[in-house]
Amino acid sequence: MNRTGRLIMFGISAVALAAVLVKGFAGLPHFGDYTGVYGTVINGIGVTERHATDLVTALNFDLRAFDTLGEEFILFASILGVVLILRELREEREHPHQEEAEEHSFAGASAAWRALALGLIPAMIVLGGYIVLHGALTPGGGFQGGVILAAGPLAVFLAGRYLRMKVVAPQPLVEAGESIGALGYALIGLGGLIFAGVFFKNFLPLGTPGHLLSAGQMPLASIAVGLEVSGAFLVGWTEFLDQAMVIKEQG
Amino acid sequence: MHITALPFAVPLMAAALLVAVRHWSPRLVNDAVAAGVGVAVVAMLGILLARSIHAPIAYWMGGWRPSHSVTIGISFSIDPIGAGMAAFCAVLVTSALVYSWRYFEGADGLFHALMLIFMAAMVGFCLTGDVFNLVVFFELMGAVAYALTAYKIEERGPIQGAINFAISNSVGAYAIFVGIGLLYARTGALNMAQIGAALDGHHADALVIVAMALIFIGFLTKAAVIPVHFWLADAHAVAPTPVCVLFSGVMVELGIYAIARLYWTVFAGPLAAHAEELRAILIAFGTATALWGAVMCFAQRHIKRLLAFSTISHMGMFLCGIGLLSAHALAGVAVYVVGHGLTKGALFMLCGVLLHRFGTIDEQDLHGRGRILRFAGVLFAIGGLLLAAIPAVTVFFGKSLLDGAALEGRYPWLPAVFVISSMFTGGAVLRVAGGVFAGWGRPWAGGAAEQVAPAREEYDEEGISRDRTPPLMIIVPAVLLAAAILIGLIPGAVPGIERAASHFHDHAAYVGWVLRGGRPGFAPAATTHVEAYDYLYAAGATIGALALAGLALFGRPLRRRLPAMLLRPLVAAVGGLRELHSGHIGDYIAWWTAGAALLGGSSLMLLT
Amino acid sequence: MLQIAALTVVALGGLAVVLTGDPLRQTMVLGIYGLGLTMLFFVFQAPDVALSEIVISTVGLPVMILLTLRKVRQQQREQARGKEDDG
Amino acid sequence: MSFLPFAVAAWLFVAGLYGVVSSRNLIRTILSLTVVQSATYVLLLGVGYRHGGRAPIFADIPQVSTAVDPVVQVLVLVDIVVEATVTALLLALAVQAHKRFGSLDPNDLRTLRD
Repeated sequence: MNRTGRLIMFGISAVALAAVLVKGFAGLPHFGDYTGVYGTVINGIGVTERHATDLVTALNFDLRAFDTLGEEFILFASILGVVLILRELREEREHPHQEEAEEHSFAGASAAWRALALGLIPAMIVLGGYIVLHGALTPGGGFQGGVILAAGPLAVFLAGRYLRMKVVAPQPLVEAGESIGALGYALIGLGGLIFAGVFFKNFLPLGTPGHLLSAGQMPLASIAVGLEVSGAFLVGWTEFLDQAMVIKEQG
Repeated sequence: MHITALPFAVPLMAAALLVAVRHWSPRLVNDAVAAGVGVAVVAMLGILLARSIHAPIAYWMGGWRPSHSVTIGISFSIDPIGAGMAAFCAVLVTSALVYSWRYFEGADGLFHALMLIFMAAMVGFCLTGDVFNLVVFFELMGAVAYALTAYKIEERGPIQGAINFAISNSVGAYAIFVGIGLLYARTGALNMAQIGAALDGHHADALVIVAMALIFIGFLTKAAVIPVHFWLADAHAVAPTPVCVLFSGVMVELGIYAIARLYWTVFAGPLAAHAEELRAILIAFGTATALWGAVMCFAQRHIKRLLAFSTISHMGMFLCGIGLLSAHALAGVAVYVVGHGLTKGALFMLCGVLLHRFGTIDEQDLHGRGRILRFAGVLFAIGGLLLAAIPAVTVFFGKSLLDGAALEGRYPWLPAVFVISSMFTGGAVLRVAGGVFAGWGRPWAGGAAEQVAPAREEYDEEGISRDRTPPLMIIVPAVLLAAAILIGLIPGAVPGIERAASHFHDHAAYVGWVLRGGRPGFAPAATTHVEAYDYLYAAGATIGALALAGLALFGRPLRRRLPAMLLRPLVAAVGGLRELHSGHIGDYIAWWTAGAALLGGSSLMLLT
Repeated sequence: MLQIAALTVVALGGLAVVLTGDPLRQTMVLGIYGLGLTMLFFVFQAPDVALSEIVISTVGLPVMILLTLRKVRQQQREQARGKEDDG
Repeated sequence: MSFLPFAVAAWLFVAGLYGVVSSRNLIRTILSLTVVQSATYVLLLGVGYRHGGRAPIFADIPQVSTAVDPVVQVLVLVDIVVEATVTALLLALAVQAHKRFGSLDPNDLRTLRD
């Protein structure tokens, strides 16, 4: 179909789909008067049974931990897909133009900019670590903290030294870290099966709510997911950086 | 120590391990680990299947049992149909891994890890009892499938096929997310049994119907039903052969399985009053798909695309079977899915042999060159006959159950649709067998000229010696075809599936054994026997298929004498139909919106 | 009141993302749209979700999109240079 | 006000689809796909909201105070991860598409057609 035919057909069916959606949404309870029962039950037992104060992370890592296992492996498989799709072929050579990649200068990349970027790195590592570790207590968790942790080495690239970033986060090591994180999370589930009889059942002491080492397996799961997510995003970014900065088509 | 969660967890952990050591592990280790894990999963699922036949298993993850009838955790609700489907997925993945033992440049471990994650996703999809978990595995399957489709990045086709596949299925997944949001708002539950129990008392209002329409259009996108099927032919034509085996063999069928599971656990209660209208809607979509797929199948010259359209046609038949909303039809679909999956998997593997030996999959290029692969040719012809449902084969038993259920369900014309689509799809495969492997008649001049380019492998990655086909690439399809023939003949198999289907069909018992546990009281299942007219339909389909193949190969003089007045509108119609498959992702999503609006609108109008 | 404001910002932001023509400008608009979504999640009392949305839509995706655009522009320059040599 | 979030969700869903259908550049298609997905966030969070409810974090507030539904937030969290990963995969495909086809316009992706 040519473009106009496509837009006409889409126009008609979009209006019809919008009407169907609105008719369906009309049956929803009014915004704000939540009649659900699942949420209230969770709010009730979350702190008492698992000593976790951030119930979203409690749900994420313990009550519905099986969803998170699927979610982690969606991230893991997608990053494997990115590596598979952007892998180099025989006709492409990775020849970093030593001078270009080393000191590529952004518009206005001055020494001040580089100092600021390098200054950011420790702050990001500490913030990411905090969010990962305090997943079960305050908002945040393995995933959010993991991305911030991955942003640390990325700041090295912002500071203008891409090749130095590859030293800080070498590809095979990061990839191994990512898969160990994913494996770690699955092993927590297996640990539940071995020690507590049921897959993903909590087998660690609960500790007192509000303390760092509380809520049983949640801190451990948070660390595993944080490791995997930071590894995954680093691998993903490095793949795209390789394509943009380094790989040149031979032909 | 319950092994219920292991068939899902073990492949994931093996995949993570494979990637962790992929830079240092030799090729043979990857192959051995992947195939070993596959066999282990098949064994575990066999045990689960045996246990679930004895009594269905409700396994609550994390030990979170439902407390005062509110489900907190996620459950694996395993009944014989679910466990059987999961075992079937594992068998196909293992056979695909064994088939690609040395044939495949494994991209150092990535391919094997993705295949293991693919198996885990499909096994989880079949066993889970939680509707959100279903979508998570739907996305996991999707993510792995997009990456595997674009495996041969040095050619143009795989990139376009993967993009169309990814965008179409993602939009479908978002529709399911919206549907789940609506169901959660109404029932406050995510477990299928609890949603069903909450909806049972009430009449289906607009919200439930729109939620059903959105969830069904999402799964119909995965099951490649008209008008959201366009992505399938592109993805199948370019994916590497072991991956095609899984796409056509079982991944597409999981869409139909999900619709059946959701209807009988969630929507059977509220929609009981309007079952008749829902039956009409589903059968309308199914018949259109069966006929559209069959006609397109016969008009292809790219053999993998031909098999892809044959899968679409069979998806239409399966949807008609589910649409009949009866236990017998469900049993027929279950048997038919097993027979079709094995046959289609074997046919794709034989395509892999052709592609590996000659570097092209275009029917006209290969005309007569397949003679040296005599055994593969015989297998291909057997596959074609199996698709045409010759009597006393698994596919035949499935079709006879379907025909019986169609007559019961006051749809007497439905068996005719089944016969036509089997005739066309079987005929097309037999035409390829005759033309390519035996060199009969003239090369098939049909099909679009633009199709030749993607059929030829532009870039020879492996560069390994192409004059000898590794033996495994012939043995595995032979084993699959033998299984496709024998499963129907095993005495206890088909009646067992019928009993399992009637248990699957029983809504109240499902809610009972999932939420409250304990042994369900199932109604006794009446098993049918094959009637005379089943043989009639099967014979008709087979003879028709052979006639069509003969007409295509030898019928050039006969075609010239046909009155031009009859032939021109037919050719124009097929041409117009083919024009719609434009490969442009904007078209596909426009058709998707039209399909969603059509299903939503018709359900709203008919079911309230 | 705050919810109405956040919802209108998100609705207009979505339209702006869809209507912007040039991919580079669209990436910027997507970043702003991500901020709008973060505000909406914050107003809907969902801090975890707001945190992950802001992390993804300001750091996660734009890095990849901008690098893709840079690679695409590089290839266009090479193709143009390739045509000049042949032409 | 009681229907606005759901109206915005339907609006984003259809606007995103328009972006996908009408785009002439693969990257615009991918970004419009994220708009379609954000419709599910708005709907899910709108469903789980409770008037006067607080965030389900009981670090500092007593546990009995009314809180918003945490389950919906977990669903949106998983949704956001899915969006990030599928977009990364599609961007990688877009890079390869430009390398193989020389352009990002879906009209030029013409190898597979019937």
